[in-house]
Amino acid sequence: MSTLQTYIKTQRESRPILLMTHVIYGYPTIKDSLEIMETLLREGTDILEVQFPFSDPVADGPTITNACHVALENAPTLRQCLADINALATRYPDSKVVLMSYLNPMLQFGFEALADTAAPAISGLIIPDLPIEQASFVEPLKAADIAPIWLTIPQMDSARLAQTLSAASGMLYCVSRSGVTGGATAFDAVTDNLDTLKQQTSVPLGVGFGISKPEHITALIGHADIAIVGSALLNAYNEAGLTQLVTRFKSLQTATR
Amino acid sequence: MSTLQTYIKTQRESRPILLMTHVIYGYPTIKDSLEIMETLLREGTDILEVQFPFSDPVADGPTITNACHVALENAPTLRQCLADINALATRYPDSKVVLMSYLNPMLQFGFEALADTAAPAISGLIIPDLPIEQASFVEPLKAADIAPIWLTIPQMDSARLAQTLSAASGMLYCVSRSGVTGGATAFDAVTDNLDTLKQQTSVPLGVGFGISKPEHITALIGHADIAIVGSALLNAYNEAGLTQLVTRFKSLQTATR
Amino acid sequence: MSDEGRFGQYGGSFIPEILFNSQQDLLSAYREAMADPEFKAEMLAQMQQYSGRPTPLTPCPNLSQQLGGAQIYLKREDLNHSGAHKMNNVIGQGLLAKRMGKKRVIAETGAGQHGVASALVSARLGLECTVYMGAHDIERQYPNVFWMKQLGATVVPVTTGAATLKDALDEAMRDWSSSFNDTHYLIGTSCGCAPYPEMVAGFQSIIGEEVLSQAPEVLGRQPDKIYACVGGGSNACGIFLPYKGTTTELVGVEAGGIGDGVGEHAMRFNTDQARFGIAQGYATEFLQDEQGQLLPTQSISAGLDYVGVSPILADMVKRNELRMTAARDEAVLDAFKRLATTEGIIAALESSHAVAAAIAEAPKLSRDEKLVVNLSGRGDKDLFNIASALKDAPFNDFLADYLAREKQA
Amino acid sequence: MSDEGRFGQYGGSFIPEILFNSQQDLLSAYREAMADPEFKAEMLAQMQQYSGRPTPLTPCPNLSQQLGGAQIYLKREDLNHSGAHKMNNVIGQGLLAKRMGKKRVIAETGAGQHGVASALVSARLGLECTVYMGAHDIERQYPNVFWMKQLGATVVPVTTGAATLKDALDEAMRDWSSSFNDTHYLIGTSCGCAPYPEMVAGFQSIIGEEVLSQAPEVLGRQPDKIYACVGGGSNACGIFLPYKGTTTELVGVEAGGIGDGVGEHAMRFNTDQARFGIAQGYATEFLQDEQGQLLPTQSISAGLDYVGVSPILADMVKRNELRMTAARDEAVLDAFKRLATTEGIIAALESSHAVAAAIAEAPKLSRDEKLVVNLSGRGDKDLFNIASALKDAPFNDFLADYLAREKQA
Ligand SMILES: Cc1ncc(COP(=O)(O)O)c(C=O)c1O
Ligand SMILES: Cc1ncc(COP(=O)(O)O)c(C=O)c1O
Repeated sequence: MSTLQTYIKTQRESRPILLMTHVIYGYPTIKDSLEIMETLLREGTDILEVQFPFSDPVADGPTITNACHVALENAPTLRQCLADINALATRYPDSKVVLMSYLNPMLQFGFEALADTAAPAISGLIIPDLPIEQASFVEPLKAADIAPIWLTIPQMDSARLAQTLSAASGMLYCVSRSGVTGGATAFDAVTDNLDTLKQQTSVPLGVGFGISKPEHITALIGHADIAIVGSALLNAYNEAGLTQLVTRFKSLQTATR
Repeated sequence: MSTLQTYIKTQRESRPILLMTHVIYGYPTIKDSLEIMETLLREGTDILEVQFPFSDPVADGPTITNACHVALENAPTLRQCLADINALATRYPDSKVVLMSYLNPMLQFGFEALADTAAPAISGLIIPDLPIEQASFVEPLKAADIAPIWLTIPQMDSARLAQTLSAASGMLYCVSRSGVTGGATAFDAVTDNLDTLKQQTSVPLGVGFGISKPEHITALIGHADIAIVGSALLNAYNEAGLTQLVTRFKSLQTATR
Repeated sequence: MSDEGRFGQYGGSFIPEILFNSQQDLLSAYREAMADPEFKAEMLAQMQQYSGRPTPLTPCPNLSQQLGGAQIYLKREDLNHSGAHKMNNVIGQGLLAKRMGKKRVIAETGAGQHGVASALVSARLGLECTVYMGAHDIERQYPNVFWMKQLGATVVPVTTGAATLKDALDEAMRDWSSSFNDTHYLIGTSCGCAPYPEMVAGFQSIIGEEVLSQAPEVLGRQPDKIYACVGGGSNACGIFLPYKGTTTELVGVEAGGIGDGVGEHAMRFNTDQARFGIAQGYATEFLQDEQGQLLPTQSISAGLDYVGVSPILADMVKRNELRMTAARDEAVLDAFKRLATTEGIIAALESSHAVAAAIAEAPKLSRDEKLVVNLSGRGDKDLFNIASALKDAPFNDFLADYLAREKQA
Repeated sequence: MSDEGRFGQYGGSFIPEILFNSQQDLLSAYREAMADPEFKAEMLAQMQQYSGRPTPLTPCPNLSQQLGGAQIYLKREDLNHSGAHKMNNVIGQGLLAKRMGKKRVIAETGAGQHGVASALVSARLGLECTVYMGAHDIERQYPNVFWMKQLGATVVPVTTGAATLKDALDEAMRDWSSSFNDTHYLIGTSCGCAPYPEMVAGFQSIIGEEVLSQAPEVLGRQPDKIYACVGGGSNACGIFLPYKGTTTELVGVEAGGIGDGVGEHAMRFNTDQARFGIAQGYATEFLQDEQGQLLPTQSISAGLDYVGVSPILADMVKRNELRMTAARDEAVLDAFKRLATTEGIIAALESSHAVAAAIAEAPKLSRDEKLVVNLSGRGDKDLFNIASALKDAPFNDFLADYLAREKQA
């Protein structure tokens, strides 16, 4: 079992659900983004999802897309990003960090190099434009105990779902609805689907897309293992900076205790 | 023989060449144009050519065309034009007046009506867009002793020339070169052509297009019967008014004495 | 046409004597060329290889269904090279000019469509090209002037009169009076002295001939009615003439402008402001005042904004072979929008007159009836006019921004 | 294409999981449609009746003679309805969308050509149409936006990133991620996830198929070389693919822009700024920095200003089936002017790249050789760009006068 999966299973023994929070490396500056990450780790986020920005983030909505473009003006490099995360992660051993990006920046860096550089700070990798057929791309990560985090969607046909589940380790990223990040979601409709999924796999289920209130998280308890919060925290930060982000984080966190 | 032709023949007995001068009815105003006409008659122009303006004077160059458009803004009517000429002509019985216009204004007025109204003040009519084949249009004028003045050009083929000469009465309007009114002409080249023409007809020859200096007229003596001056006087008028027109007229007139 | 180029009481040749020889040369050259299978073959080859003929006949199922009456089809002259039927004529006359050994052509143009077409074909055939265009028209239609310049043509602004098409025509004729030795006057519509009306109509007749042969396949039979807008009348002659004497009703559509008053429209029929006249080289129905002065005209489409009309059409009207109607600016804009949104075709404002008439009449006809509308040109050229008519504010912002950038550069 | 939509190492499908089902539906719908003779017949009928195909093959005797080398012929895609080859593709995909029961299409557009083509075909087929366009592109290419609006399409400004084509593409994909149930994503070039590259190239192959059948008559035989400009690569695929495996040399022409520096051009070949990458749904040669971020591009022609390229072409280059070259802005303007003045054809600036390459190479070839250049579109649309590039002062005066009149009205 991957370190990530073990971590989630262990945490879940004492907690109804975990919280995974999303930060964009380099937004609004590299320094600021590291400060946001550290704050979230300090406040006890279970899993920190660091997005390495890409120029063409097709699976992201306007908030994250715009932030990525701002981040890119600070010329982030993946090497420095990994080094920065490494420095940070060692200071917060109680949390886990997963990397999220698009295929091309990873490809250009090389998955072998990524395996070498990202471990042990990084324990999982999300690439929304990498389909399951192309799983061989992330093969090199296994040896470094970096779990590829595959996405599932409600409408997935059974063969494809089976293929995804058999490749899954660490956690699954269950997309709650169609569309990109940042919109609203009807959570009730989601839970049925999660329950079916839970019967088919022991890999922990993370649910993303549209979680912005404690009620959303409460609704997921018993159905999912991890609530993933992305745009909501970014919006809070954009509205009134780090303080607002912390307030929002804390209010979400109470729903996970 | 038409009155016009008789007049020319008679005058020519004592003069090497006659002068025909051109005025646009209504330019710059109707009153002014009548004043110009009267001045020229008083100064002894042999033939006064009055152009009734038409909106689309395709045979005229820029100076006359522009003047016609100005004249049209004064809303001239052919009926009034003929009445005005009539009033004027009776006071200057030593000169002859010919009318020049385009086909359409004449057509709309009607050639029967024209015959009734124009005689006896008008003794000739020039219509540059009426081809010889269409001579029947001007048939009604004959009875009123208004001579249709046909145009000849240097390149006219013999059959067409013969047709024109046989229809001619009053005078012929010999176009000295290609192009429209108002440009420059090489007069030497013209005289040969006039001499050939003279051998074929007893109808007096008028030469137009490009006469602006006494030398031009002198060069025509012995070859033509009438020197026709159009744009040159108009230009003089446009430069410095009636005085300048009179000066220009007088200098041209000396060449005809 | 009679030997003198007469069509009933209309047509003929009323030009300054100086042009007589050139006109006669042209007449015989045209007759010779049309009797020469090689000339015709070359003309067809250019029409095909250069201009993309045949143009299709497009069914308009959505528009027809929406109107709930007759079935509408479009003859797509907008797909010609240069975007209008004007190309057919300039190919014909351009080749004729070369055959006559001319080195240069002159053309008059109103909105600039015929000017651009003339400049195109002159470049193609290696002829010099001078285009006369009213100074006023140049100001308003500069994009076409720009293209003419790019094509190597000389554009001469005409400042006489109202400085529009009629004056440009006069000025071109003046040029021709002194340049006929090496110059062909390439008239853009089936007006002017003989043989122009017949010749232009002849070159344009490819339109109707194609419809004749396409209709059985596309419509299942020949159309009940054919609509064409009428400026000078060349696209109308082109599609109508091959249908003369058939049972197909022919309908010409004039520019109704903004009203029926003097100077508010360009209708040469169904108004007492027009009557028989002779000017600009030929006899036809002219809009004119009591003195026989030609009247100003007005239309949302520059190409229909003309004071005379083809003598061929005037004669057909007299003989009841052709029905004339008109469409006002407002109905024209509606038709433009309707065709765009229902069939995805951006028609020239000229052509939109014909569409407007079909839209007005189709609902009263049965679903079995079939109408062909001659879509004489495309509407891209009308960008400025349409944006202005629709008061499109972002377009003005775009222009202002463009100008600001240009000033900086 | 392999089953996965691979062309060698290029192509494939790298899209968010949420789009997987729609992509699979599209794939099978496309395969089914192409196996259905009725679909193909309807497609050909629209291409003919609506868009005016076949487009001609035009000999360029003057240009060829002036260059003194190979004989040049043009495949006239500019004569398509909408003025470019883009129409072939939107007809195909539009009909496919209807067949799949979709009510709406979305499209991305750069200069707006594909947007207009999509809006046209949507109006024609009764589909709703939303076009994503970079806010920056909208500002600079507003006339096309104006036409899209007239056609009833909704134009959505994209403000993310550089607010140009690449970003519009991303945004369209985002829309599709939530709208796929009733919406077809109508990609405008042979890029993107499978089956788009194959599908668009397939719909465009009518171009090369026509050349194959026209060449014997017009050229006397098949051409020695074919030139096509390469933006996304659809017009190039369209004319090249039917010639794969023949002795005809295929030459792609990229936008050389103003220089070889980063961001100064849009060359995805013959530069070390481009290499294998995977983005926007597919694998190809992308202009990218060391971090794998896609690079900005630049070209006088908006249609070639794209960071990726058809995987089909990338693979052909790898296999030496296709030679890639480039033309810089300056040479492109020269080629534009030369074609206009020698042959009377106003080419799109995109297409002028292909013309520029042929002009550069023809003089070195013998008079017996024959080149076909794919004239992908017409240049009317480039009025503002060309007037700006040529610093035509009267055009600016015209605009200023127009604006002054509008303000008064
Ligand atoms: C598209 C279009 N249609 C029609 C016309 C009117 O001319 P005609 O009546 O000769 O066909 C014009 C003239 O410019 C035109 O551009
Ligand atoms: C006329 C024209 N040619 C070429 C292109 C480039 O596209 P592609 O490479 O897909 O043919 C465009 C794109 O807008 C275009 O408008």
